[in-house]
Amino acid sequence: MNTAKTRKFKITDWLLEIILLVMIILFSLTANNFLTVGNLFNILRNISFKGIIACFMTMVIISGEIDLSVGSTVAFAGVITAYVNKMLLGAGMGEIPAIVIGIIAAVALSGCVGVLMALVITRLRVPSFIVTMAGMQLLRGAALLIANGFPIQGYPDWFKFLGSGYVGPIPFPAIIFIGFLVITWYILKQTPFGRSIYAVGSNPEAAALSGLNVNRIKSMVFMLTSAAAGLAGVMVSAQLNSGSPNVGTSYEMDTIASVIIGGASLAGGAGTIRGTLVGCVFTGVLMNSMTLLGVNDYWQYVVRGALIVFAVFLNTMVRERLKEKGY
Amino acid sequence: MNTAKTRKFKITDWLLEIILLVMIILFSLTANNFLTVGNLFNILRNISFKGIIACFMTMVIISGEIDLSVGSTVAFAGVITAYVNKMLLGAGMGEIPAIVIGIIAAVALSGCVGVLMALVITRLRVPSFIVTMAGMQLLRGAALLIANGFPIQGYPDWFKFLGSGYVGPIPFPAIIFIGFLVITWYILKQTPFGRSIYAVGSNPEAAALSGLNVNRIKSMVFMLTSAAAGLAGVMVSAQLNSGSPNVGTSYEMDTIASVIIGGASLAGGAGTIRGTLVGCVFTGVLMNSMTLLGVNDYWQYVVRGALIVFAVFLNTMVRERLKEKGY
Amino acid sequence: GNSETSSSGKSSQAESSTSKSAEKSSSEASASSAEDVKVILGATGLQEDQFTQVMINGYKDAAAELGIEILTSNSQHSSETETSQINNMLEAGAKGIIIECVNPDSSAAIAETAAEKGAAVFACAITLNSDAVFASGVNDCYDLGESTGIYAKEYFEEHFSKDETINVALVTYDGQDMTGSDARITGFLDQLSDYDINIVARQEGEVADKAYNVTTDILTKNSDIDVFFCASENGVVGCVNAIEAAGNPNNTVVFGVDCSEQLVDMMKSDANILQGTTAQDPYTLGTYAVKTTYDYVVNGVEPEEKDFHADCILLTRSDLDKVDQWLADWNEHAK
Amino acid sequence: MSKHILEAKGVKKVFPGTVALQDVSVSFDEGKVHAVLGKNGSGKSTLMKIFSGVYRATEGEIFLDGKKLNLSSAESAIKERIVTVYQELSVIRDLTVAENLMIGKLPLKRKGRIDWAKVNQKAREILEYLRIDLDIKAYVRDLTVGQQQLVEIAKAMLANPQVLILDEPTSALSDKECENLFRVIEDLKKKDIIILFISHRLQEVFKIADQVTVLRDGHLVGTEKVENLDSAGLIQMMFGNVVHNAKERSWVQDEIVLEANGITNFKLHDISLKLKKGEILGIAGMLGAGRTELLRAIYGLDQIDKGELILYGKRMHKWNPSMMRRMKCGFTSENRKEEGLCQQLSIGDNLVLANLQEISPGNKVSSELEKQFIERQIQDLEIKVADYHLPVSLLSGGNQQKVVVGNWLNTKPNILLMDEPSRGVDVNAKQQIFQVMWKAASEGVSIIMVSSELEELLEVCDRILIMRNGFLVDEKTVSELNVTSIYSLSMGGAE
Ligand SMILES: Nc1ncnc2c1ncn2[C@@H]1O[C@H](COP(=O)(O)OP(=O)(O)OP(=O)(O)O)[C@@H](O)[C@H]1O
Ligand SMILES: Nc1ncnc2c1ncn2[C@@H]1O[C@H](COP(=O)(O)OP(=O)(O)OP(=O)(O)O)[C@@H](O)[C@H]1O
Ligand SMILES: [Mg+2]
Ligand SMILES: [Mg+2]
Repeated sequence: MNTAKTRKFKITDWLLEIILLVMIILFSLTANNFLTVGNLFNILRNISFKGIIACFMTMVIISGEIDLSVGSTVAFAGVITAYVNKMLLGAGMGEIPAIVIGIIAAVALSGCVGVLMALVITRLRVPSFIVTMAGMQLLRGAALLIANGFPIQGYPDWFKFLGSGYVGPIPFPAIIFIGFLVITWYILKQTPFGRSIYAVGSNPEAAALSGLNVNRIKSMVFMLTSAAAGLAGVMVSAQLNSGSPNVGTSYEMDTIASVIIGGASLAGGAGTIRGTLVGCVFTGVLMNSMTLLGVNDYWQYVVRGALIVFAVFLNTMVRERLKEKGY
Repeated sequence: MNTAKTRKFKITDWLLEIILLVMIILFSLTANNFLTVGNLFNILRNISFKGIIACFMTMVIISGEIDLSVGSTVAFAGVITAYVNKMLLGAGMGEIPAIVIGIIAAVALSGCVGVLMALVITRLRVPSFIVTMAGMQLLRGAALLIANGFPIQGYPDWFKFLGSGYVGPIPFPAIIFIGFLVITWYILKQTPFGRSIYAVGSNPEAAALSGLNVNRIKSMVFMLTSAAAGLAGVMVSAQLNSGSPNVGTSYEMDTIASVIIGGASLAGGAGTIRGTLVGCVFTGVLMNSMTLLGVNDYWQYVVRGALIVFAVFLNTMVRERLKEKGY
Repeated sequence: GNSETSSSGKSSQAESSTSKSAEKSSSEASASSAEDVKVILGATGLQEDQFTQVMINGYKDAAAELGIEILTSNSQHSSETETSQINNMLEAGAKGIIIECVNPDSSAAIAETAAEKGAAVFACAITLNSDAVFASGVNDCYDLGESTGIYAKEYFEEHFSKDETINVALVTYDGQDMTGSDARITGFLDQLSDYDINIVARQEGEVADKAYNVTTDILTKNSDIDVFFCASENGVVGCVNAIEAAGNPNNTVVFGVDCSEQLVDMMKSDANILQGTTAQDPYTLGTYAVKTTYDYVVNGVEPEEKDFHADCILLTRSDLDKVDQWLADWNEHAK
Repeated sequence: MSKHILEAKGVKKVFPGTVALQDVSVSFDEGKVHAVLGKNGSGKSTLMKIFSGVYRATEGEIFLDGKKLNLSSAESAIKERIVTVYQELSVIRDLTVAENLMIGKLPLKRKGRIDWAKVNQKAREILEYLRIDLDIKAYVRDLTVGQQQLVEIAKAMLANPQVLILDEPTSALSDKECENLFRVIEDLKKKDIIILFISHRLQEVFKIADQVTVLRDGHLVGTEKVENLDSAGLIQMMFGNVVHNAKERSWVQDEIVLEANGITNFKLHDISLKLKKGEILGIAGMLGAGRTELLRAIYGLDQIDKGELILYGKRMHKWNPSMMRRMKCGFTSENRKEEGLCQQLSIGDNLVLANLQEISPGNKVSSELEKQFIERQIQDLEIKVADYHLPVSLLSGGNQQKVVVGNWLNTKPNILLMDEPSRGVDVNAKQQIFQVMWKAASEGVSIIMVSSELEELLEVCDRILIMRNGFLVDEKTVSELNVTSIYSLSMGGAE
């Protein structure tokens, strides 16, 4: 796990990346403007919000759980930011403190919801599928109630930067995404906490017997994930210049899919940030190039579905075959 | 398992049913018209389509897999039925043969898709989450393409009966649902195939070592589930009097939730038809009474989410407590 | 001044139609007499967006005024959910059902079921192709597209010549509701037939965040897009923000359908991207629906207009007063 | 009629990175018990799995009665009536005992319906025949490891085998059950069945086997009649040379590090014990006596209804495993598959599972330290690994057991609770583990050890407690005991 660097290059270790590369080359040849710096950064920007969440979803899935609430958390956090901001502005507070407090409130509240869900999952032993599905409903309901169904306005103009600004040629959300990739990679590979997530997901009994506090580890993971989804929500609302209760639908499925394309298993114990990154890029490239190729919406469904299975198939099956042959 | 009859009544065995009963009593007291024969049959009718699918989803989940494609299969099958029917009518065929062929085509094609997905899952060893998610996309795309986005019409009038007819006071779909409950209950409890599903989900390696053909069993389960979803799709399209490519969204999540509320585990090996029935009724009653009580939409989300967690919590936690005390 | 005539004109029209029919009070379809039984109406809306919310506010205000109970629910673009919910309402004793239908054709079956069970069915906001409907009050999707299209034509006359090719991209909600989405687009494009329109992309953006991504992709594909047409408010929000974030090198402009506070801000913005949109008047539709249904059910009054078409409210950068007026009305009804 | 015979000719099996078997040609005939022996990782289980259709030989062929077998799955082997009890438990936890016994061949009534009466009757019969006392309607998940092992054995018997392969069937059994098993094996021998038997308990081999076949590092060393061998000769065949160090002395000090008073729960009745510093305390008892439950209760894994625990003189409140871990107390589970190891994770990861804090100064995992910890155990316990980055699931059973023990030795504990620490470990490795235990004791570590092998308890421990049916019935020093006296004490008979 920690020592890939010391070993030789193995084609089976890089299969998913190779598949992705082949796909990118194919699209470069067929889709106009695909292989431009602008478009590549564009893809990166498009995947950033889901990517941020996917980093933490990787942890959730490694720990053997699932989190369906992230999409609603995105909407919830956006609404909270906008609501708090508007309220504080209304109370005469300055632009900057109002929005900063809004962001903090949104991320903190999201994190708290994560902890609450984790408590129900670990203490009351309700399956995470049910708890986070309920969380999904609750948070969506809360967002709609707070916003009364309407997007909340009132951001200062510069706030957009968080969602759609650029630093040089690089989109700001992409920078955050890359930051989170590094952080979560570090956590999972280099810290005892990260290592325990694998153990907890692989065999909770063995982990508990080894003195790991399974409940605390799972709670941490859910809290971090919800907080990250909250942050993504803040950024989405900055991008759209309003806190809308309707955004974030399908985020849960999309992020879980990216994580699993990246080689994680819903059974827990397996998964890497590198894989998740590839999974995110894979889906991002697919979406982007379908549009660039002008593929009909309906065909997009079909092509996307087929390509995802195909890629995962290549990755699992071919890897095994190659391994047997000693590559 | 086979001998519940010989054992005494245990409160822990009936906890979920008791929770449901308490809920029904509460709603009877608060919601006008809740406890009328008409409304109870209405609830039964409302849950029938998803219920039919949930019976088979129970098998999928017991076998340790997941099927996200059922919602799209519902749309796909409806569109196929309507399309084939329209085509054959256009070619001068009689009303009855046209529609019968349409139904057969729809159910058979859905079953084939199930088999295909199962092949990819078992032979190519791609996780079912990914395969069926891709299936979901593919089938939705296919439905939209065939129908070109618009509902296909042209059913004879009597065909509605399949979706919204009544036999005496009992809705026709409810009869089919009850039929499927009995059949799947029988399969799971009384046939070697059913017991093998538990074995395969509980410990696939051990099942294989015991001489079970794990791949064949899983393929059967996926095929049956897809075919059942296809049949439900035919009935939904009869109910709507057209084959619409937009129906069936969220069926996958709703059915999985019912199955899990009923006590099944996503890890495989556990689950019962009785539990699934309770899960279906539970969600059906919740939806119905929210409307009857005139609860605001946004609050509905919140209440529904909270109640589901609460019920599952009671069921798992209280059961354990009671069991410890020897009930 | 224009705005006042359009929005208040219509509501007065609605009011007059109900009051007139109340006077007539012939009772042919009457199902019950008013006083002793509490009248319940049921209404289904499509989703949790602002449009439905304002329409529900219309329902509720009208119901409160009439002293009746109204049950509302949300079908989330799902025909079966709609069917279940209407069945629930019928069981709850609703004497009238107001449907903002998921689909004009596939919602017909449940409308007929409701009618068979003795409820009066009113199609609100979206036409429902069924004889079971006793009356409807809609903003026709084609009309909405047409209204924006007419303004777009004016804009084109100023900015483009007839022999130049104009690149147009469409942001739709085809997957959610092809019928409505397509009608809006056709309504829009039909007005521009004099021009050499080149459709460079047609992509789904039914939610704002997706519309944003789709727009950036489309802009990458063709940097020389002149015009975006977005078939819904969500599409406009995502699209305009994306164009603005990209710096809008080609001075692309956007036309839309539906309106909201955010779209008003966009029309006022110096970025000069959103040119015009056509607002509907869901509040008027909502009150009209409840009052008409009540009159029909309780007083047996046939509506004067079987197919009431609410006015399309064209809102553009060139008439910001009207925009402000609209927003004021909107905010009043939004609470 | 000629004798039934099972043969392997030139069998080679290559796993990525390992050659598990090399040019193995051997034949087993009917009416005999063939013991297959060799140290951990020598390829015994691999050879058995080739016979039972789980693996395909990379090279070479297998024959039954001269007919070439082309086995593609366990199913196909079962069709040839080659039936296997695998080393790693493969019961189905979510089914009942009766269903486990008959899954894959459930008898039918008309209409494809299971004939439950017949199922139950057959299950009862076979359990009676094997003298196993189990509720056939109990769920297997509620059984102890030993009971699960019995279910597997019964299941194999029910399959009407032509070839019966038993891969360490006794490793989780205590003497009484072993006796029963041997009695049945003697019975089967008369029925022209080919029986293959793997065990690391040499006394069993001498008791039951007629012929031994020895593997070493994937090569066939040879086949020999049991009469022609003594224990030294056998060990010579398996290992070459073995150093057998007897325990030199006892390191018990006066200080009491652990004291349990009146521990009572669903299984245990008022158990009290004291553990001294440097002491190795053995617990003996029959299957189901509650030994595992006692260790679990002390370690905070099972709830207790009454009783107290005092560690280093401090009374514990609501203790749990992570607290115990912080108090430098360790626990090795008897069930390595379910509780001991994270199967997907690498060997290395499993060796530092309980040590994540120690290898992470400043909360960052130091790969340097990690490597040290891992390599020390691999060396001390002679774990046979090609590369410790490989998943632990690829190790042979005995080597997995060493990883379980190594994980805890790495924590430098003060107290170790060891449940069947030598389960499935070969004679040589057992010595290594004992050496390590003694060394630890000499450094002041206290150990409670549960073992079903009485000789082993006598060899390793200072003092032995005897449990019966959830009660602590006796306590003796090693010098007061011998194998027969422990046996009769745990059975409840007089000495
Ligand atoms: N699936 C596998 N993949 C890779 N290597 C394997 C696999 N199975 C076994 N091995 C290796 O093959 C060798 C032989 O293992 P095997 O399980 O046959 O040993 P064994 O003689 O049964 O040992 P024990 O007495 O410990 O059970 C070991 O080095 C083991 O690590
Ligand atoms: N969680 C539980 N709930 C109820 N009964 C249990 C539970 N776990 C074990 N038992 C029962 O307790 C009894 C004692 O099992 P225990 O594991 O203590 O035996 P043991 O002496 O350790 O034997 P083994 O050699 O099998 O490990 C068994 O009959 C088992 O069925
Ligand atoms: Mg072995
Ligand atoms: Mg034990």
